[in-house]
Amino acid sequence: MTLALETRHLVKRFGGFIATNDVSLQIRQGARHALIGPNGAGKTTIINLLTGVLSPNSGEILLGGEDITSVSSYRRVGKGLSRTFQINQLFGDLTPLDSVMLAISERKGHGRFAWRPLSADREVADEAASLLERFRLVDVMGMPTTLLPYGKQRLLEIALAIAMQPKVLLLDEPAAGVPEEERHEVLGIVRELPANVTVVLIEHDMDLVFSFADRISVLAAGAVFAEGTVAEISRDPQVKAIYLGEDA
Amino acid sequence: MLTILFDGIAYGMLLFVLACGLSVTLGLMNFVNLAHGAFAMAGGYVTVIMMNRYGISFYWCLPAAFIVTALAGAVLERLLYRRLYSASHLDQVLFSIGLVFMSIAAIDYFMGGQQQLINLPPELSGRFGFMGIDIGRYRLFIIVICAVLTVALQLALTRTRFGSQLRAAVDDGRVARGMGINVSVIFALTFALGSGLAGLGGALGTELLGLDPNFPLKYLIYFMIVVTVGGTSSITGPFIAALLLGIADVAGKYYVPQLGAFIIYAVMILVLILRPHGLFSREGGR
Amino acid sequence: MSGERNNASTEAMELLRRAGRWQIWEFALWLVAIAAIFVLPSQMLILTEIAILALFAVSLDLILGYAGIVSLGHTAFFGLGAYAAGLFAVHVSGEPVIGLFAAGLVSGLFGFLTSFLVLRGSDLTRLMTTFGVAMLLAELVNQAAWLTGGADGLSGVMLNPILGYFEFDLWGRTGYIYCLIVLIVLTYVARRIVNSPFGLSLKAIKRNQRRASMLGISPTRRIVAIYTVSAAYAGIAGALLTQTTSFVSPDVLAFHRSAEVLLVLVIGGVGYLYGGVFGAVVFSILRNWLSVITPQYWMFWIGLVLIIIVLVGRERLTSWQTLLPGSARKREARIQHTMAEEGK
Amino acid sequence: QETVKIGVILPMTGPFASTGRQVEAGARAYMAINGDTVAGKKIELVLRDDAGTADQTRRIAQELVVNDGVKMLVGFGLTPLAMGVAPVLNQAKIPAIITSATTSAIMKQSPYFVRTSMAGPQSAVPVATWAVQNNLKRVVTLVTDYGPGIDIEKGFTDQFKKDGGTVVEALRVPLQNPDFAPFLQRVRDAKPDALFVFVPSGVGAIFMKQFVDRGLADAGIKLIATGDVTDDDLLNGMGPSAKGVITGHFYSTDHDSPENKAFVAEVRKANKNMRPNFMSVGGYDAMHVAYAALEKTGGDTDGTKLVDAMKGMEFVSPRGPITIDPDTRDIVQDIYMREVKEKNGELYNVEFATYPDIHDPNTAAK
Amino acid sequence: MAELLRVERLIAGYGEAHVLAKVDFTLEEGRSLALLGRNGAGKTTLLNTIIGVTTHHAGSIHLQQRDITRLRAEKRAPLGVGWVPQERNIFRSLTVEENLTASARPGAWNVSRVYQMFPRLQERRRNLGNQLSGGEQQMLAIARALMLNPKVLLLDEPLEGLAPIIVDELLAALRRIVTGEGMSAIIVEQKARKVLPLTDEVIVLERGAVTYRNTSEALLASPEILEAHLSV
Ligand SMILES: Nc1ncnc2c1ncn2[C@@H]1O[C@H](COP(=O)(O)OP(=O)(O)OP(=O)(O)O)[C@@H](O)[C@H]1O
Ligand SMILES: Nc1ncnc2c1ncn2[C@@H]1O[C@H](COP(=O)(O)OP(=O)(O)OP(=O)(O)O)[C@@H](O)[C@H]1O
Ligand SMILES: CC(C)C[C@H](N)C(=O)O
Ligand SMILES: [Mg+2]
Ligand SMILES: [Mg+2]
Repeated sequence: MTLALETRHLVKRFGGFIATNDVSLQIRQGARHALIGPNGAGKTTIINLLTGVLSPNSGEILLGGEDITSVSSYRRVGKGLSRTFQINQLFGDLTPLDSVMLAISERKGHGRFAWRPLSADREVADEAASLLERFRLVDVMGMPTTLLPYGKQRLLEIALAIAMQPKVLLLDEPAAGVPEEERHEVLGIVRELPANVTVVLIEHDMDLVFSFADRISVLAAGAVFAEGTVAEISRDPQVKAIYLGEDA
Repeated sequence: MLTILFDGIAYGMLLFVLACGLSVTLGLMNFVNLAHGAFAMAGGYVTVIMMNRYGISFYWCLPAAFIVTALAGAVLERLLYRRLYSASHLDQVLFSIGLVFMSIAAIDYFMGGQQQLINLPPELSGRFGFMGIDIGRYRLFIIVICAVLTVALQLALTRTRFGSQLRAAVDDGRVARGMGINVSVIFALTFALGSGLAGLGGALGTELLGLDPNFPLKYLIYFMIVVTVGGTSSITGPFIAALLLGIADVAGKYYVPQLGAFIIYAVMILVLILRPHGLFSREGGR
Repeated sequence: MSGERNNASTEAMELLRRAGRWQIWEFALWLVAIAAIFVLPSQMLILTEIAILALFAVSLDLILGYAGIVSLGHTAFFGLGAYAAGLFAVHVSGEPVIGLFAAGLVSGLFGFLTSFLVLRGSDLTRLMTTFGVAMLLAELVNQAAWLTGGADGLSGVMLNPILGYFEFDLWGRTGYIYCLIVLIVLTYVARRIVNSPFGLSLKAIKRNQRRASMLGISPTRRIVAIYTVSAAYAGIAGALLTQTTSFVSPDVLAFHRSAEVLLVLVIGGVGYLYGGVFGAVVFSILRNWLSVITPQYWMFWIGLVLIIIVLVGRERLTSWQTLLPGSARKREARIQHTMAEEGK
Repeated sequence: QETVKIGVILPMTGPFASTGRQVEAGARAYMAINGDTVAGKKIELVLRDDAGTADQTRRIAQELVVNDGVKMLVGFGLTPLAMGVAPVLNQAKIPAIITSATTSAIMKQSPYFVRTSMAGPQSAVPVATWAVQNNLKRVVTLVTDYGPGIDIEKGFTDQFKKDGGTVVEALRVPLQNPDFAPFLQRVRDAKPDALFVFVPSGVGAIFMKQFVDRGLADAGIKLIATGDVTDDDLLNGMGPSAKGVITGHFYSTDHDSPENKAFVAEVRKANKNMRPNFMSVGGYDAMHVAYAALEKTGGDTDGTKLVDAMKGMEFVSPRGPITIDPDTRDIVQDIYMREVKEKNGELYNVEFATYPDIHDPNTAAK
Repeated sequence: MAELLRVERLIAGYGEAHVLAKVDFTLEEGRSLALLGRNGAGKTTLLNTIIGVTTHHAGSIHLQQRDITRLRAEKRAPLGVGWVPQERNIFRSLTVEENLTASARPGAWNVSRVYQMFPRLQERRRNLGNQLSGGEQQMLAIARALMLNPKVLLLDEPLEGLAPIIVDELLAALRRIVTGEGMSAIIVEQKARKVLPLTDEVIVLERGAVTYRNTSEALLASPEILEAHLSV
């Protein structure tokens, strides 16, 4: 089993508060791994550590076996790590088309081209168009992003991460704000990614988690609380007590 | 040696007294009010007119300068400034520079272009020795006023509900309104306070800096340096920054006069390299 | 289905092409500028000044309008270029075009070296660090009197005819043509840059740096790159000033120039390159006109105009563009209109 | 009747606006007193503001010459502004009369420059001589760190050393400097007999206050200065602390002569009772030089002829007798030592000694 | 039962753009309303218009018979409107506690009561607003609205980002508040099935207009209608 992503004894403190407490995760290549846990358990913090938005106080992060703990965040992207943000991080008044064009041309390393017009890149444009189509954004692709309804912005957020064709994709509550009917569709697109792409999903919608994930880690108070298959976790009384409640 | 320290502190406090109004409008309200100096100048001219034309005591001029400029600030806020809270910083720059230009020309027209000078009451001029330090009376006066102002403002803005409503209004005015916070009244009051402080600063600064129509542009940069180095999320930040800059500048000019002009800028750049958001920035604040 | 895909990508191509397409008013602008050579022979000097200021503002727009970096010290590069061109003419060669390149190189290098100062921090921080750099440079020039002539300025700048053929004349005709050509060429280059993938990445960095790095963009490198280019542009503008006035004094580094170029750019509007050009035209003509009418109080009227511009809304003043066919703004307007229609 | 236009380029706005205002007042006073016609020509002033920016000065000069057809230029508030125009003058061959800028170097830039203000060090030289004569042998100098300041420092120091004095320390203050505390403290620590000062006029008033406030006078340090520090325009506002300050300069509002009385009265009348200062008289005399030159050429406005006419000109100005040196085209004038005294409830620089026919020491030496 | 909120022929939007097209509905005291509709249907816009932060074009809004259509936003909250914005909009430079108290009004809900409801907030009460996790921000936004002690709560997707166990608790608490304390609520939610059991009535928006209105029970009982109105 090859590990796509691994953390070893990861610790992150904010002042006196320990947000990530000695977390060691192992996520194998091609996994559909879910990260769940109560609010404030430290899920987003882990994603931020993985992508280099935050740097850990101690511990290591390995991507495909390579230590990337002190690699800057944009380089991690180059190594195949991509993510969405829990709270949309989009480009204000740029259009969805521009945003997607940007992601694709950066992936292809065209971002350094300062002389070639954007419109000369037929290939990139084709790919952008088909991606926008998959996310039902074609009709709004020329509008400033800020004017889109929240749900559409959410879709664009995910589309950008996928445009990077990552080896490891980290999704932080991708479905929040996406209408119920489209949620499965969105995760459908994610599921259709090639089998060797690793996906880590944070989500509070248990229907989605259970239908999507093959393995689940439960986080509580910064530490790994439980780990197992969907069946194991969904039956675990302790997980029910702190997180799932009676419904599940 | 200690005299230099004292002078440095006094100079720092002079900078602070001029800048603290700006740390209210720019720092707390997040409005790039480059016309701050115009309000300070107004305070200065109020003092000059009261003292030189009507012979009123300097001590009455200080509250008068505060009140007159605060009122002027309130009026301008109602008429003009409030339309620009949601505008971009660049528009605010354009607008407030426009005001500066107008104020310069208007003062030139009404008061003439020459330096205006005032003569302080005798108990504030001169100096006395204290434990071997040579203390200028007026400088001490400024230091005391600054200390009092800083404590009062800091408490008012962090410990009161008004303070948190103000910060809420600045963070997100639309939602603050939705929460029933009367954003426009809060802004008007705060703006008046900032303008009043500017006026007070102008009144206090006239003696040491002189006063001419070009005042708002001449000292603009000093206000900005203090606020930037201090950070925009508190009053104590600019206070400490002003102290630091004042001492560094005076000591630098005293010990290495050849480098006189470089010091204040070099200190500023250094601080900003080390702490890009100023000396005191609440993490996560603006 | 494949037909639809084709539709989407054709539409996308169309949108992309439109964004970079030359507009009629762009041609018109340059035609007017060229026609001025023949129509307004007595106004060459002010036009020269406008062209230089416009280039300076375009250079600021590259960092402010595209990468979102505000600067209150952009004149550091302008002034450095001015001095570089002056010293080059005094000590190396009086050939203007080579001097121009030299000045651009020197300023660009200095921009590269100081770019790390603008990488972090808020707008205010950047405003003040750039300002500080300019002030330090100004002081340095003042102190290094043996090289720069100190506060008296650098005199004795003699220039050869441009490329050996065109001599600078008292009427300023050669000077204007020279500056205009440089302006047109450099604006064209800037236009290419901002419409490229690189330019797009700058726009993204300006709007959301954190997200941009999550798309694998190194904000640092991109900012350093554009800052360097912008500095070189400013340096060339400064060199033009030296070459057309054959004199440099420390006020090329003075604060008011940084402030003025910022004003000019903001008046014209940031982020579309021509803002600097329009701003320069409007501001210079206005100031010149007012200061002839009332030499002592023109500032009052300029101030009033600035306030009115802000209050009325620059958008409304520049909305004439929507009247022209095929412009980007018109498209936006149309989209908003359609949205409104759908809402009903 | 033919009109001769004279372009007046001054900083009317910005930090040096008061220079512009004074020079303009002086020039207009001359025309008010002497009428606007000379040699059958009507004189018209075209006033333009350069805001103290060199490239503006140059552009305006060029435009005035090319578009407005002015025959002479007058003004130039600051050294670099004058420097910037030199190439225009050389190309257009028209005279420019400098009313304010003071450095020595300007005059060499163009044979069309003529100066009616002063060469900076002129007033410093007699101050040095006077100081030694009055037993002020150890002196600290303090000047503003820019061209004119450095010229004056040099002029003073050269003469002072020659006369046997010692300069204990030479301080230079940045142009933008709100607080003199550290410099004054240094002066205090050096314990000289006297402090020699040059700062531009507006700053001078603030300097004076801080000097007194720091108790330097009480510590036995005498203040000697060029007249910029006790600028007539501002002197009254400085209050009693200015009393007793000794300065050397070429003009005082208080100068006792009929020419001056008429001049002062005219300026006061036309400008809300403003006192003319040394800049004003520069403007006044510039107009005199222009009128006299036209008179001499019989109305011929050829630039070279005009300049030639100006060379060697001698006349009595409100400040006293002056000459335009035919070689350097610079002014040669008397420098007065003055003391600030109260007269009729107002403060004046009262002249008490005259040093006649002072040349610019920096150029005269060569 | 007394009428609390009445919206009549409301047209509103952003700037010149119209988003709402003649929306009508009434809400009675102590009742709750589910507001459903697809992406971009105008749900958020409707809530924002009631709170007063959009551009009003035509129509009217009455709160307890009082016309508040032209009232400025800051005057509406004191009359009893509490708002949980879709994007939470926590005041970032205020601490959790300051967020709660800055706009609070006296009433049944106070700091200790909301802390009881969301113990997590008490633990983080000295944290700045923008240093909270997504779910914590959501809790804070709800708590902040409760601290206004409003007559009607406008909740824009309040369940988003909350842990399942918290969602259950919150829904239970909302039911208690609405039935027990007479506070009314309008809830926007993507997952209709979650909120319908809690609410009394439901309206569905489509392109800014009301296309369906019924009791929640009725809608729950007829899944095919739900399907028709909400699926893509
Ligand atoms: N910059 C910071 N300073 C202090 N505390 C912080 C900071 N950032 C996050 N925290 C705290 O760390 C904890 C973990 O936050 P994180 O965002 O990782 O939670 P989460 O598991 O993603 O929760 P949710 O499901 O609500 O999104 C929270 O309690 C939060 O308040
Ligand atoms: N600030 C704005 N300016 C202009 N139009 C806007 C703005 N915000 C939203 N819109 C438009 O208003 C319409 C309705 O948006 P609204 O946010 O009310 O929908 P919603 O029903 O809340 O959607 P969601 O389920 O995605 O939250 C959309 O077409 C959107 O594009
Ligand atoms: C008016 C004065 C300040 C002018 C100054 N002496 C100069 O020559 O630059
Ligand atoms: Mg989270
Ligand atoms: Mg919504």
